[in-house]
Amino acid sequence: MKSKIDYQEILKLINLLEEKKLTEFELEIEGFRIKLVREQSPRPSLVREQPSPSPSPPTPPQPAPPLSKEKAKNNLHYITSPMVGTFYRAPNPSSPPFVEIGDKVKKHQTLCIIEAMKLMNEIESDIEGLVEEILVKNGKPVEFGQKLFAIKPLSS
Amino acid sequence: MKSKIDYQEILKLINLLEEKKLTEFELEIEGFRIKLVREQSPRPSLVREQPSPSPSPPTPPQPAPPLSKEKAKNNLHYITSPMVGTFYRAPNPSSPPFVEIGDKVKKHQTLCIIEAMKLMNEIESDIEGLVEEILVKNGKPVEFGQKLFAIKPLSS
Amino acid sequence: MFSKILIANRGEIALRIIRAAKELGIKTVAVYSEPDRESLHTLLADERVCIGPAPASESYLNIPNIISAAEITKAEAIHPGYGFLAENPRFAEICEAEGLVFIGPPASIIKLMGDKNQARQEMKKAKLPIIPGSQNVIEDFQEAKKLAQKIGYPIILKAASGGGGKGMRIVTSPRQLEEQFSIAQSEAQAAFGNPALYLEKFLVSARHIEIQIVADKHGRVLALEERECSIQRKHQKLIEESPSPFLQAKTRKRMLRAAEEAAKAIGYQSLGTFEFLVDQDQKFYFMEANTRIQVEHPVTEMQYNLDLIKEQIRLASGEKLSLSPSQLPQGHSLECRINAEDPHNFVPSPGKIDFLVFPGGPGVRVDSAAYSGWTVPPYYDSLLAKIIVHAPTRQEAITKMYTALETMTIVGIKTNLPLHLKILSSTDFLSGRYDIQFLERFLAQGKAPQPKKA
Amino acid sequence: MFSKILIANRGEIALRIIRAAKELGIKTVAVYSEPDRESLHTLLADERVCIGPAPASESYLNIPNIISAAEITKAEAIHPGYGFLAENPRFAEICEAEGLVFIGPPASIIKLMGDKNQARQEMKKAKLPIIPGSQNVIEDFQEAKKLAQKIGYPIILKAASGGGGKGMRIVTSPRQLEEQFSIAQSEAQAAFGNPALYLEKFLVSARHIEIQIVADKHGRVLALEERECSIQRKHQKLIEESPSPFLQAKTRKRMLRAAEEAAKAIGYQSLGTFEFLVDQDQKFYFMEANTRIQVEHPVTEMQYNLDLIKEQIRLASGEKLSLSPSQLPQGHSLECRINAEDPHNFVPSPGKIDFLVFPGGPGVRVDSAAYSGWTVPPYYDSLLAKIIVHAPTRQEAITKMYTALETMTIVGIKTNLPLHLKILSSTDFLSGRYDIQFLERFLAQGKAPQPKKA
Repeated sequence: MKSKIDYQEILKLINLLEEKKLTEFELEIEGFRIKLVREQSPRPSLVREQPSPSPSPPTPPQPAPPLSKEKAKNNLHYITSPMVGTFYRAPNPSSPPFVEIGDKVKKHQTLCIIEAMKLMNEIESDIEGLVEEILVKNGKPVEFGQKLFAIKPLSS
Repeated sequence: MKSKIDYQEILKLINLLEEKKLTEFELEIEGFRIKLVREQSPRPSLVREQPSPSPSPPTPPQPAPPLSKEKAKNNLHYITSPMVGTFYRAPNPSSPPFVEIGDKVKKHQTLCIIEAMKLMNEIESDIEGLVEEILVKNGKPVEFGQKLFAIKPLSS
Repeated sequence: MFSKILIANRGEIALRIIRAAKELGIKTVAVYSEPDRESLHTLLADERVCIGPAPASESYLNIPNIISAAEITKAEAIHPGYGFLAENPRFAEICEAEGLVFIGPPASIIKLMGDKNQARQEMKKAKLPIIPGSQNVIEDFQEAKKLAQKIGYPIILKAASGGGGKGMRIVTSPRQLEEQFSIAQSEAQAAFGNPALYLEKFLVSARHIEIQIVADKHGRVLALEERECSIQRKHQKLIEESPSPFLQAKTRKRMLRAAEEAAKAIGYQSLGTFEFLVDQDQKFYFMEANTRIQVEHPVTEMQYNLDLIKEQIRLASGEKLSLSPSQLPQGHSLECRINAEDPHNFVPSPGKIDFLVFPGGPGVRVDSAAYSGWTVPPYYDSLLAKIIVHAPTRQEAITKMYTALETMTIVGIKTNLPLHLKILSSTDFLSGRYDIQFLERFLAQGKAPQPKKA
Repeated sequence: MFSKILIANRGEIALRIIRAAKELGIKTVAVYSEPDRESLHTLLADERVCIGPAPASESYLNIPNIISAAEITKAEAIHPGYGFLAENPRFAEICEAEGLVFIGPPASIIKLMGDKNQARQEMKKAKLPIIPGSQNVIEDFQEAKKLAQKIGYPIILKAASGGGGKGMRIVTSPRQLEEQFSIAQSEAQAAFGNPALYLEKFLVSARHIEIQIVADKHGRVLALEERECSIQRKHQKLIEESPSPFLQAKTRKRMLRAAEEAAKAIGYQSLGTFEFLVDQDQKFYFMEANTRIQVEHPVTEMQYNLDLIKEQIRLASGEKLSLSPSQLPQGHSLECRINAEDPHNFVPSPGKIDFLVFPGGPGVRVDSAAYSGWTVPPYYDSLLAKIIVHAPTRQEAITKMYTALETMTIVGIKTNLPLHLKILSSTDFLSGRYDIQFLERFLAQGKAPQPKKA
């Protein structure tokens, strides 16, 4: 490391610090001194790691919604449900779906319908892009904030 | 280790730290100083920080005993109480104390008496050294493990 | 009986309902807002549905999402708890319209009792005494004098447009009335731009005492012995107990009968609470009826050794009243509401609970959805836990509560535990001599815990 | 009454005693070993004294340090809890000699009941039935046959030097006895180098049922209704309930009277428990008497709505029995012992509790010194919490317990919660058909929770 510590080495050090859960690092060599202090991340709640030891474990009606802060992978944009209801991909059983995987969608284009209290609510895309994934099956219930579609944005 | 410590050597150090469950590491050689602190997994209990909100806070009969893992400052050696009882510095009220601050004591020399169940137990020094501090007042109760004397060891 | 119900609430009451339903063999659906994802009611229900973001208006008050949540989970009934939608007649109506059983009284009764003035007039017809006073505004001194003569002194003059204690004058004699009436008018004019006054009997040392009503759909009604709720600040109850240390046996008997008869008269169904003010002469006056489970229901449960929530669910499913009038209350019960708030200025104190130890042992009940490591969200009310104790005598119950709260530890947020300990050890509380103004006076006298000097 | 007592114990029972003392207005001194510095009993007592390092022999069993701790804190009495020094007559004697009140029976009674054989003979004199059998070893077949005839078949032959179930043979007829006697002798010779045998009546489907005795220093003795403790493994009780689903009213009455009379006969003082085996014909036999508070005392407290620990302290201070024979038990109570142990192999599981949520709500009592963030030390017993429920009927009590344990969460260490849930939902338990062998059979049938496959 001599006295010529460079950016790459510091980066490596920082990564190491995090990986090894170190909170502090100090180095001092003949006039050269480095000190790193890592903030302790709040301990994640343990509730989800092991739910109640029930013999009949809780069965949510649909997969638990992803944490809202979850980072969208590969810069995908998610369309989430603005309400609780039942997800329909087509306006009626005999019609074709509004969209399929691979389709290009425009802003404000209808993607699906969510039925709530006997009302059919059209859910529109708020972005232009390609339908990368459809995350709920036709006819399945959805909760507030649940991801419905993954859209790959097109640079406008 | 000179000034040519490199990333590989630090990595080895950190791995060692983890393996040996050390939480802190400090090294200083001829102008070179390195300090590593590893995250402590068990969060210290918070109970002591804020005891029950009782209007009459708990009053221990004597100051809370020091944590046994506390590092002896300045290499002092502590004589702790091997029993619960009452601490006396002299064999009887009319006699002079066994030792005073500054006295040189030998190994096996009696330092005090602890009265327990009407028996007088002579407490001896287990080291040769100078009496640096007397930590309990005459006639006061002591609990198991409580520090009684700080002795500065004499190199034999 | 239902096979699945949805609980349209959060916090301790949602958890309380989940447990009661589980004991009845009923599956439970929790609804939750985004910040309540790790709340105990969310985690411990059989199913859970996110119904919206943090603001209650978009989640716990979001009727379409709650109804949809019941529909997609095939719940048969909705328990509204207290607060939120519990006394919203439109919600009860929508439930009925959507084929869901609303676990509470019919919408018509909620609506009737929701209009506090109308409710009082209706209850007057059902022979419940209400506080005597002018039904309309009084603009003329002679009229005031005549009315005051009729209802007896002391009386209180209230600005018709007033509120929050402003523009109120207590008058103890006709001569005083002559002086005060015009002053009160001018004051009302100055403060609210309207000189109109109401005149009402002033209750000296009034107590807030309430009667629990339990009624089935088959016309059977039962009134359970009182809860004394006079320890309150700005209408927020803090400590409740049963029996009241103040109420005489004959007053109790009359109140129970009156409440029972009034409930019958309007065809009450489900649980409800009739709130009264009782003056120093043991005269009682109807204030209002709450058409839901109360926060302080455990006090009654401890006295009668029964489960009101289970009973409420059974009644909603059409079952007959399982309680018998021969069941008698025993001993003495107290409830302390532990709030996440600064005990000095009552400012809410949300945040992460770093450390939590609840009390336990015989006669101690804990109703709470809090846990060590949980973050109290800032969006909802500050009730953190209800500690309820039961003992053979009032003295023993108070000592038990004091010990329980003394050994209860919450670190990370501020709570009103110190205030409770002060009240529980005050002479007035210990002797049972307190009225609805007690706590305000107590706080004003600086008896509230003082912030520690640095 | 005492003004300060020392609690010579740890864990939930120490905390239970601290709370009871606080409610009586008595100051408390905790003693603790070094690893118990952050245990709740240490933190919540008024004073605390460290009495030694981790091993119980050097701390909680260290009589000189405990006595000295009482002396330096000026405590007037010592409550020993259960286990540790609770049934050590020498400790009781030393307390007496040092002018400290031992909260328990006199040393002489502890000594008498401590020798289990002597106790049985003494209790036989006091007209308690004991299991019929040979008082001494039997070496001759004819003698065995005569005795077996007298006490009736089935009988059991036990190797005099045996133990742990080895060398035991159940015999149901005289002809079988002729065959088995010499085989049993040879077996005993081979296994233990001694052919001597004991002969005893064999109890079919025996139940472990115990009677709580409460006695003052003025000759008054009261027996409280039974605790059924047959759910046990290797003599470790796991679930207790009251009343027993098996005991007939007339048997109960006879047991209560017999225990009360026997306790009077030996001049019993303080609390004590008479343990019996009851066979399928409702015949009961005295096994032993425990001269201390039992782990499962809450079951009786819930039934009678009383506080046995407070009563025990009052009795030790010389007060008269406060309970009346007219006080009757109500409803049904259950206790589940939650241990920090692997539910598959019963290996203790000490360590840090990362997350803990106790059950709550009506009819649920938690006796525990555990908290979220606490490290269960490996040096002492594995009892983590006692969950006790009370409900009007046995069925409701079981459902309540199931719900309570289902919604209880412990993360970080293994517990026997899954085993409890299995037992509580088993047909035999639900129908009340179980004996002292039930749990072993249940576990052998693979009904115990299986480890999850990876």
